[in-house]
Amino acid sequence: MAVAQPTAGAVPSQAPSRWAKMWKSLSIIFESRIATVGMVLVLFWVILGLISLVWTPYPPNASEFTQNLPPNTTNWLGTDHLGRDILSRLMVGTQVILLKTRLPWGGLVFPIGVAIWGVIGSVLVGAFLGLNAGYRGGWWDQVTMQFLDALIAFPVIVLYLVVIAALGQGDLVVILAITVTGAPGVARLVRSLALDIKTRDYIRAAETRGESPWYVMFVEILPNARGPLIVDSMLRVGYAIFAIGTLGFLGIGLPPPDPDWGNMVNEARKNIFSNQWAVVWPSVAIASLVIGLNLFADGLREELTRYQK
Amino acid sequence: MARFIIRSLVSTFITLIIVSVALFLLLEVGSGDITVKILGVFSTPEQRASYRNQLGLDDPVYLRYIDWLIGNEWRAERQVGFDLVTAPNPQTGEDTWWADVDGQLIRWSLEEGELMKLVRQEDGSTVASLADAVWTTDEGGQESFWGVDDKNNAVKWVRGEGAEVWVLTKAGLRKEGDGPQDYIPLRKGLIRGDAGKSLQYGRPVSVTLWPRVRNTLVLAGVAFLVVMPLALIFGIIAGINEGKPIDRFISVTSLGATATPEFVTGIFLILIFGIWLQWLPAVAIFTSADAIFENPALLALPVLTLTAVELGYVIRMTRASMVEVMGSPYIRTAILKGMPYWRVVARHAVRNALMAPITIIMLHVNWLIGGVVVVETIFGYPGLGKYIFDAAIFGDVNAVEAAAMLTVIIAVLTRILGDLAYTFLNPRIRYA
Amino acid sequence: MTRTNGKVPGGPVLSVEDLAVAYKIRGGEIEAVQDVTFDIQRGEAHGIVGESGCGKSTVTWAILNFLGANGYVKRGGIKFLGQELVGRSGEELRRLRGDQIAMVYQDPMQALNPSMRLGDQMKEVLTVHRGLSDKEAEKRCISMLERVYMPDAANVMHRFPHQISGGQQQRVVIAMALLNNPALLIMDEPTTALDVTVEAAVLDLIAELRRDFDTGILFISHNLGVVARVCNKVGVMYAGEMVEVATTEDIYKNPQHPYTQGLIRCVPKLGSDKASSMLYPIRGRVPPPNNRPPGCVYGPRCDYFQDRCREERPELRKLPNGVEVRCHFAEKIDPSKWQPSEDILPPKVRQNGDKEEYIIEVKDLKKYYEVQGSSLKDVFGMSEPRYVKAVENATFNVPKGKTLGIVGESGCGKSTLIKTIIGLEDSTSGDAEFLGLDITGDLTTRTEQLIQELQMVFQNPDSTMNPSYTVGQQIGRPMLRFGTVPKGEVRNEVIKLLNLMRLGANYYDRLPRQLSGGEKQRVGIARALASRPDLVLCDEPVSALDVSVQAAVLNLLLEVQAEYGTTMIFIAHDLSVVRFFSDYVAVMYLGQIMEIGPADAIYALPYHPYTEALLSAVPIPDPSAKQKRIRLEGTVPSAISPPQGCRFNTRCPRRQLLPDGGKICETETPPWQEDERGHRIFCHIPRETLLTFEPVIQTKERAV
Amino acid sequence: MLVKDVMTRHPIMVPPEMSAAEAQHIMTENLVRHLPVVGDGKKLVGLVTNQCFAMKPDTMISLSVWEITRYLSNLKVQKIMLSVKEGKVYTINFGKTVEQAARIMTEHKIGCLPVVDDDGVVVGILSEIDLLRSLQEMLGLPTKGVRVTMRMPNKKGQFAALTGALAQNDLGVMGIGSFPTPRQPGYYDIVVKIPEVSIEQVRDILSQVPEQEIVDIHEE
Repeated sequence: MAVAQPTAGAVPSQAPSRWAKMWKSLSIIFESRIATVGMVLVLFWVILGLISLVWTPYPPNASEFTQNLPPNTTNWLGTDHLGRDILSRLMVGTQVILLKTRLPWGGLVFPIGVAIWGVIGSVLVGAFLGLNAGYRGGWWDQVTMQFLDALIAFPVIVLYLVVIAALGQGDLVVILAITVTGAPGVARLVRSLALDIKTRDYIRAAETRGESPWYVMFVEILPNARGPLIVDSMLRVGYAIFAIGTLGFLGIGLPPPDPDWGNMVNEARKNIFSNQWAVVWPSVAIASLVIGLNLFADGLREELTRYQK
Repeated sequence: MARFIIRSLVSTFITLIIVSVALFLLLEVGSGDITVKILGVFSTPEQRASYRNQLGLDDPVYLRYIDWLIGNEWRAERQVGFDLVTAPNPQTGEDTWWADVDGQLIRWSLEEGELMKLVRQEDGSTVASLADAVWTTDEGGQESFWGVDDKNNAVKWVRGEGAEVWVLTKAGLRKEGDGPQDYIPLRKGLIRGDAGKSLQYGRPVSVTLWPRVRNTLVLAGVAFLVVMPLALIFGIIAGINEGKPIDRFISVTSLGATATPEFVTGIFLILIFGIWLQWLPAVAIFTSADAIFENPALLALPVLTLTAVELGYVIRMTRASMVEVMGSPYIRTAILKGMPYWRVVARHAVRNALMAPITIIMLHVNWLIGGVVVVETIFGYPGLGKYIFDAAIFGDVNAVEAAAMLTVIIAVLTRILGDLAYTFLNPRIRYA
Repeated sequence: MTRTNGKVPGGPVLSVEDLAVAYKIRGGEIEAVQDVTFDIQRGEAHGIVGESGCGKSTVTWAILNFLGANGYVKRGGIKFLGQELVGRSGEELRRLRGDQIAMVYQDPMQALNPSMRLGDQMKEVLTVHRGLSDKEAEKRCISMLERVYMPDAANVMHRFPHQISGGQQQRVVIAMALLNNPALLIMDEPTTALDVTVEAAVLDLIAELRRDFDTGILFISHNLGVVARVCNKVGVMYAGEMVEVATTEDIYKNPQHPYTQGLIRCVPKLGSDKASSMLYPIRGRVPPPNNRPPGCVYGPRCDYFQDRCREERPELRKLPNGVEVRCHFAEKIDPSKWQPSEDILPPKVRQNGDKEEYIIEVKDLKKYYEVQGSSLKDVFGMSEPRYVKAVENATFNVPKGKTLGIVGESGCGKSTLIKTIIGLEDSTSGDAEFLGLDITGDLTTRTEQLIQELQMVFQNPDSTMNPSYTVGQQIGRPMLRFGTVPKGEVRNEVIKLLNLMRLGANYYDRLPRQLSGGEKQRVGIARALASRPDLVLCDEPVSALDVSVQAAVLNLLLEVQAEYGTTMIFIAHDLSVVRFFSDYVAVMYLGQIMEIGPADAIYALPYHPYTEALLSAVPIPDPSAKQKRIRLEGTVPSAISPPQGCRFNTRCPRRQLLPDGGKICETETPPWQEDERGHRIFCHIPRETLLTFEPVIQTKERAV
Repeated sequence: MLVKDVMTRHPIMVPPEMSAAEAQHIMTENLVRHLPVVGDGKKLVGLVTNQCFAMKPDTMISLSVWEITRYLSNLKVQKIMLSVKEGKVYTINFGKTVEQAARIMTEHKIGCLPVVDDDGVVVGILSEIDLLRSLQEMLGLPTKGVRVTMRMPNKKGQFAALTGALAQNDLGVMGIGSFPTPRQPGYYDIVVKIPEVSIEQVRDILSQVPEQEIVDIHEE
């Protein structure tokens, strides 16, 4: 193979445009029916949430209607026990989860929802711990893993309860709770990936160049862990929504005034004999969003591993 | 193998220590002044201070942690000078503390400046008499006496200087004279089964906790028994039919089941079986802690809810593992050796395929406990989960600590079980 | 009982005719194998050689009808003992598999069930197919294990796969395959995962069993030497087609197809060196199955390419001399008149003067690792610390601009040695100096300057490059880091290096996944050269590459050395490659250098007994060569408690030459026997005695 | 010479469920005249020979042309084979001698013997052809040399005299056979194949052997 010039046509000579590249990497999603269904479910709620930022059928917190109405032409999904429009409340409920975070200082609002910030937090913390444990090994590994083991030993809900009992309710507290509960899992994942990647020759090459451990960890290892990490993060957003819903249902989730799906279920549950619709809709909302994210992540993972083969 | 097990045990031990410290700090220190919770927001600072003294909250944190974990009668014994022992209260059966003076169980009380000696009789009653001259004099000339009072504290009385203390009785706070100067609230510590008094119920945590634990074990046990065989069977079926319609169906269904929060599943089950079909009671009323034994039908919906969530999870684990094993070279070898398909699956694949799920399932137990909290709350089931939740909401520090520690211990023990099972199943470790 | 090639009563054991196997993929299908035809007679070993991805394994899976969910036999037939296999029911096939057709796999560790005892895995072949009782099956298995020379056979039955060595695992797999006396044995690279001395023993065993059982063997391998040793007929596959089928003699002595000729020119002969001979790589690369050229698949890489080759696909046809070949012009091609085409430039080999200036000097270097035991005592740290003595008293010097080759089997410490030199590990004791600077410490103790001067080329092309960054970024990184090149000129400099590696500037923005194995390895070399090092350590840089690519990369390394005067330390397990590439060679065994000296001295008398055994184990791609047969007994001892005295004494076949059966070897460390050229042998046997041995390999051209 | 050295290993075998037509096809295509029929684990259950395909005349007469076709296409190997159960197949163990095998074959006038191991598993087949090939090899056929037949009285020491004469002249033997001289009792003919030597040389040497005569000598 002394002539390495590739034969014409074997490799496209001009680089494809950025959009074409992006489209190509996105198209992998549509290869999987499962991932497509998942994405549609998620997008449905994201769009609904975006719409609710500018418009809802009725104000979400106003008791303007007869109580416990079944679905009808004015209130498409019916009303709750206080006569509020369920559709409007559902729509606004998306915001806190996916689109905005309310800061405790003077009603400030920050973009991107609690669930996503929580996952970002746990990925940051987890990746840091996992990389150090996996790459450095030895004492770093022992101590980190011991600490994480202890954290994992806590039942998640107990951890939430403890954090919330100690710090009170609030969007930031929920983010913190999600971070704390999610970080050990991310750290374990990143550690195992790092343990694998660090045996590769290109890591040896970086070491023989005398690169610092931080460079090796964050520049050489981390980018190669991104595939599984992205899939895992997607699953984690699902679990975070799951957890927020559960906390809301237990009455210790996101604080008012914005409607919270879990809390909606909890309140409607008390009137379950008179009005089943009010309990069905928010339940369906949470389940569909979480399932959507799971399907999406699952399909994506399947396609990614098939791609590797 | 010995190395592996010992490692796992040592690691577990360290884990438990870390957890207990973290839990203690978070709750005792993080949740602020618990006397406010007990005495109410209208109590005066003076009352709270007195009460803090009685609870021993003024001690340094490390001392309180040790008291909480392993008890403190050894510390009190040094002051009192006698062995301190417990004996049951004939009425309630709860343990009470006594000083063992030459075989006699004795407590003391200070009444109008005079130290009285209360000697415990065989039947549990006490006979009061004037105590002997036991005051000791320190350098400052102050005469004091360390003894056990009738509220299970080791206390220090100072002669002639009865302190004014606020005592919490059923009727409320009452001011008493002749009180002790210093308190060591006697306890055996968590590892000896004494988690202190529940602030919510006023009774020892251990007494209120055990029936709840039992109920939860029944719930989780039944769910476990239902889940495991079903999940393994479905997981294996899906795994050996990878990509076929039956696999798609099992996979997507189980994904849906795990991804749906327990409270949603629970609500739907109530709607379907309780309200629309009316086969089962929609809202279970547990009249007593023993209700589940009297009416097992009450168990159906909680078990079903837990099962739905766990089933999906275990199926997915088993399936993934099975798929991996079925694609491995040694399965290829077995097939190309001409082994019948069922034999390949049963003898070659299943054992290897179960190794991974068993450890993961065991790690998953604390997730299960999370589910238990929700399920018990939905159905009002008197179990450990609801206990923790109620205690956390009330701020019942002792109860939360004990219950949380218990869940952690359960989680950790199951993990060790998982490790052992893995060690047993995997000859590479067993014969390393 | 020799039989002619005509129709034999009873017919062939296996007859594959015009086989085409296709895999369904998204939006179509790929024909992995096209029109493959060959026969295997009773007791015949039929080899199939070819580079990776040419469809060798697919043929075996097709025979066993184990093509996975998306593969199927598209055309043609496979007859086993006269009966068609394609289209048989699953149950019929199951009865044949393991009974009349058995298989041996590449990686025995993977092929055995890790959680079942070896005995159970063997016995079920008999209990299922024959319905034997467990006891009877056990007896048969033990005798079969003894038949394949498994030490302590009865005991092995109760062990798990991980408890025996790789060579023993392969013996178990072979024994398992032979239990039912199959008519056909398929072996897919059965010795590729094994060390050369173990490989030699397993190949001996295969040859012996073939004679005794009269079993037809289909032997798949990429290694021409291995095939030459085992097979009497060979088929050469290229891009899914059988391009030549002939007797082993004919294939090696008189190859007809240009591809076969090219393959043979790619492989260094044992004993040839870079000064006296050359390797000629085949240009281009194997086309992927979905992008095969029309006409002759080999056309684009062929030196005799003509218009007819583009238009008309050649058929496999039989020449008068009995060789079957798929080439239009087979009769007209005379390999002896072959001239390398102009684009294959022979590398310049620099002949340095006699000025011997050492760039690196190592003396008594030791590397021990502490190990943790598994007993209770160890867990609590109460027992004596134990050490793996990975490298023991390594002493050598490398002159500037020269190459030191290090050979040895896996676990001999050669990798540890270069890891210590480059600073990935620190050394336990001893001296090591690079240009007068101390290099006994690890990288953290070294200056930037020093780090820059020592660089490394790695083994595995798939992991040598970071998949997340482009070629340009990765080659440019050392330049930026060491500041050897001003920032603005990095791109130009990288492109210069790429050109030196015979890669175009358009490779700058490519990602590793767009490159072939050989290209990745070149980029790896370019990256190592980017900081302008004086010493490059090469850790098996070509062992994972196909032979045609291997030749190109070796030539490239030679060229680099000529261009920059770089000194190299070159590790490999392939003795021919090391001989070809190195000026000096060190032979290592169990952490100890056994013999070191100028390359030609190592491969000629006198040998160290271990070198002698190694050389006699090397598979040579020349069926007419006579090779002395020396096989080592037992397995390599643990490096935790290596044998006292000479580390090789437990397995040394020449010990008996010493008085007292070599008692001295167990008690005293051997002396270094050195001659005037610096050839040192670490052995008690006097040099004079060693000189009296016969040469290991005798070919018509030269004796080694 | 044992059966296992002479037999053809890994013979083509067929299952009893195979159709007779396919079996016949296999036999013609692979030029074999006998097919061992095996069940699970290569256990012998029967033998198919060419005669098995010959239809009994009365069966043939009773069927119309169309029925014959159907009859034949449905015919299974197990229907036509010689069955082991019915004792119609003679077999031989692989450890027996060639003479024993030849004896069974001549005694029963059969052309082939399936060779089985101790469990009745088929390990090979022994046909007339195999025996004839072994005869060739016994007499050293494929190699070139001088083939000489010596007639000697049936007395002790005669064979030693022959081999001694050869050994003295540094000649080796690569094929040997002996049989009683036909129509001349008390004498034996011994055939010896000697490589790398000329006829004259052999004649010179062997004519010196007392009491023996060269019956036939030629180069092969």
